[in-house]
Amino acid sequence: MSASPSASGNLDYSTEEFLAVTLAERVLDAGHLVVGANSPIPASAALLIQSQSGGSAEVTILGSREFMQFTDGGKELFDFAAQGRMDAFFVGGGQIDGQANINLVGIGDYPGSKLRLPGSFGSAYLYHLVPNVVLFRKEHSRRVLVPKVDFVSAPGTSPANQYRVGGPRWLVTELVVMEFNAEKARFRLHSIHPGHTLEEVYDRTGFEFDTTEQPPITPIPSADQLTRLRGDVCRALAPVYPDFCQKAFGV
Amino acid sequence: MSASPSASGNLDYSTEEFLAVTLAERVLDAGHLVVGANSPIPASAALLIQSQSGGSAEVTILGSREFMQFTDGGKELFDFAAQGRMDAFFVGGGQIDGQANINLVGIGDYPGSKLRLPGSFGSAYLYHLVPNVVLFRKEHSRRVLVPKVDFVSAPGTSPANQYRVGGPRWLVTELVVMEFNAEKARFRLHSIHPGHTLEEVYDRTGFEFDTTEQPPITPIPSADQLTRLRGDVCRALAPVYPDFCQKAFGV
Amino acid sequence: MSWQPLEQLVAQIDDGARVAIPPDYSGVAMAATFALLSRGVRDLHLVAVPQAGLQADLLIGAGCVKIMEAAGVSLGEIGLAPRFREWAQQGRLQMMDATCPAIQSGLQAAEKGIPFMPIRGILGSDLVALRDQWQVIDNPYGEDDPILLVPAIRPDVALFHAPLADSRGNVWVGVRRELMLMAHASATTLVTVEENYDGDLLADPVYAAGTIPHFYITGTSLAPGGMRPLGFFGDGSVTDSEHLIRYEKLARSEEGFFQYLEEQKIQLAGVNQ
Amino acid sequence: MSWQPLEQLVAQIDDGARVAIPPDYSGVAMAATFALLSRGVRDLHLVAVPQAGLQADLLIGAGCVKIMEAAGVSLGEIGLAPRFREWAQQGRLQMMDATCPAIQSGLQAAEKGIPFMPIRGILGSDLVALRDQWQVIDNPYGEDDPILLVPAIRPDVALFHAPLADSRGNVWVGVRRELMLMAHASATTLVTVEENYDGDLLADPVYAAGTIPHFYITGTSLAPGGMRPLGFFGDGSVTDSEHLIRYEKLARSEEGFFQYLEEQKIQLAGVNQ
Repeated sequence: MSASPSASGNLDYSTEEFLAVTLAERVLDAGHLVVGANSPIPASAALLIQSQSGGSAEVTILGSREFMQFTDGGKELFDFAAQGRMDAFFVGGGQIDGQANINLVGIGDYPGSKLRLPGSFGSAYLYHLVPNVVLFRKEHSRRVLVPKVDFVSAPGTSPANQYRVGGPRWLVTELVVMEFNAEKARFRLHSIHPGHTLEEVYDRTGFEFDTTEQPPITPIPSADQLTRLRGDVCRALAPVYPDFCQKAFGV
Repeated sequence: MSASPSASGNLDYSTEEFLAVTLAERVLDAGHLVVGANSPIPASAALLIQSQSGGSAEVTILGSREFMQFTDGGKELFDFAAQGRMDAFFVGGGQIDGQANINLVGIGDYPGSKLRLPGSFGSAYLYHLVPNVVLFRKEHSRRVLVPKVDFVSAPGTSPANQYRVGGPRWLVTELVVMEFNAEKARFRLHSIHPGHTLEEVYDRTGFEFDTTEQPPITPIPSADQLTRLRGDVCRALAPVYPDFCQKAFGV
Repeated sequence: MSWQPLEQLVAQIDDGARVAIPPDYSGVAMAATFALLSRGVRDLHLVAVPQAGLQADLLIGAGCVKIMEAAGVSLGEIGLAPRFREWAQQGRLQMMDATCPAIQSGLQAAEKGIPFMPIRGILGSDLVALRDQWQVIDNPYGEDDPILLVPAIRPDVALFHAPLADSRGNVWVGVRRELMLMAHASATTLVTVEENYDGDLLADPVYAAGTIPHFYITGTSLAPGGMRPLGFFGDGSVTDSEHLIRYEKLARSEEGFFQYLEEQKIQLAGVNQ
Repeated sequence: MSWQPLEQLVAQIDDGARVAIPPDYSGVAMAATFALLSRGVRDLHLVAVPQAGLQADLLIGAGCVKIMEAAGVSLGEIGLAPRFREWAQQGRLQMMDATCPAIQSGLQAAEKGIPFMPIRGILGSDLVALRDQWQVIDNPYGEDDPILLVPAIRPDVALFHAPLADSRGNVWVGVRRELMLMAHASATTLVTVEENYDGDLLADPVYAAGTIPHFYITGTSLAPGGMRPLGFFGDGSVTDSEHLIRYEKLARSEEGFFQYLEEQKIQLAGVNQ
């Protein structure tokens, strides 16, 4: 994509920049964004929002020194979310299914999994409590996007009587943006990234989803967004992810 | 008592010193003693134990700066007790009854009390969780030591099925030491302070208690105890209670 | 966030607000309290964390308090809190009598976003019957093992005085972490501050350990001496005992209480007497 | 209390002990772990607070671990934890899969001496069915409102590496208060320490704010660099990525894992292979 993005004007941008901007568009109004460890692209998105907000948006990046402003130990992040202070959170998933269930525990039957993954971390909790959870998994394949996850680390929806103030709203991959409809418990294709087709999306998605016949194309980064990414965001992120910054922002 | 204690040898001591020693004898084996705010005599007792232990006994004095070693806020004291780390605690009571129920809330019918007292503070909790709670009320009168308290801030005993790892063990007043028998839910007269009689105790106590016909006399302070009180204890306590130290220890 | 004048700070405390206040040894915002008295705030629900003293007594005596939730109200070694005592005895105050750890646990439940917290002890105290919202259940992890539940306490406002804050609104409280708990549990946190910290409290790992991050703080006002006449852990100052002894004496009567206020040059707006 | 040699420190960890360990970013006692490996400790129940990495993988690979309680085990950006992965896949490890806040709440319940703690979220996760001790009750403060309870987690030992301790055994952990929670919740707390603090950490109000008082601490050993090859919040050092990359590669096979141990000059006592 970085060579000649099909829908671009004169702008040249990297895949990482495109995805960061696409993620950022999902969380425009968030006052406090939290990014998990080892997640440079979501971190870039969060810092882009912070830059666009003139600094008023707060960003917490787990595992970083610079963007970790908690002072009450490991529990604070979760208490903070339960207090309703966390607006947006990015999370991945070894498997994601069409009901937005996510699996971070293992592929195959538990416990003798075919592939044991690290574990659910905070997902089982934050998935219920953060109003805008954005699923981000770069790989778009039938291996990842499955009809039914082998293990539910965190459920996409809950019965009406269960206390739930948050949940998945968006899924962003290297191919698409999907919006999750909790009432229908289904994803709807929101846009396809430049250079890809609906057929390709069907081909590489293991679950059913709603779509129009001609879904929109995901907007490409604006000049302003690229300037911020290569300036503010890169400066902020370089101490945390030096290698990533060089690759993503070319600086 | 300070002029010529009836059972004394050549030792001269103040009432405060006598009571501090008498309290200390109740908590000889405590590894960590906790004293409430505004309680200089129990504080002296705790620091005497610390001095006798060669410094290994820990003393926490609520409301002091010097003897407050907690670092996790107001809740820590209570968590600490529930963890089983607090061995002994001194507590008073507006009323104390023969079942060792204590009342720190008010005299008369709640809420329109005849005399509203400050409140239960931590007593309702610590009374259940600290193995050796020592009741200390200097005034020994039928006004304080009543047949039945008007309000139970904390109960002396609990039904067998209730979780209870602590409770009142001793009552010390200006007149006596009583030991509490939780199974019988009754006090037993342990000793009478020098110069007082069993008749006087009956006369001034509002509840029934067990006793032998000739209860022992409470031992007076030893020379070593007085040296420690006027040395180690006084030095430690002077910053917290300067007026008290001058009065009690004459230094 | 940035510094704001004291009047602006206390203007954020509405009539009827549930306000969490610290004990006398932990940074009481007295200057803010005097400002509240002057404003004539009404119908406060004070939550003492877990006990209160002069601050509560003043607000009660001036008719600002409807509900008093506390494990204890007194002037410490000075004696009973005279206005509290009289109002309580006359039934003019809705008392929510508690015990210290029940208030701490209620705030921790709010901090954790859970509806209740179990707590040991307390059973058999008359407090249990008084407090409708305290429930006894059978411990699901035991057998025939009753245990008390206390509901979350979610104050509208936490109000206290702290030693240091920086211009981002980070507030240093050191070991006085009940202040941090109050901030986590409350919807709004208003802080008067002894001294400006020139720099970022969170950037220094030693100061950071005792700092409430700015995103819990609604407003800060620079108010040196804002705890007087009470003592302060921040500068090691002790309570002005003579002041409190005089207060205790005067405030035994309503007339004396208003004489005290006059002496302190506190003008009450619309006293509800 | 006073300083003790590392061997004496780890000698207090019995076979079968339930040992709480911090995440990789929060002071992992690697030197103590190497000593445990050499001693050939067995049947540990590791409680990751709330996740683990190299430390757990080494202990698992050497056959020291019977039960693994964690919200996640991985080498972070380096990749999956290879020995954990293989042992889990082969069913050789009793897994107690959790989610981060459930472990924090379990430790807080132990800290508070209560049998359980309610926690929001999690319902609908397959974790709930896996964990016998997790119970769903109807919120007594709601209506038709199911809520999860998790039982207290009371480790026998908390083991970690801290930046500073003084000769009384006070341990400074700064903002890394999960270490303080571990100490409060555990019967025994063993700490390797980067540097001696000359003085009393509790006497300085700024240091005190980040200090675990000595009466929670069972033993301290001076072990500069005792977190290597992991990074450390105390001195700002970062993980030796090359070391971990090599480990990850070698430890994909059992043979490679033992080759790694040999390279690190770790002699295993009585390997249970």
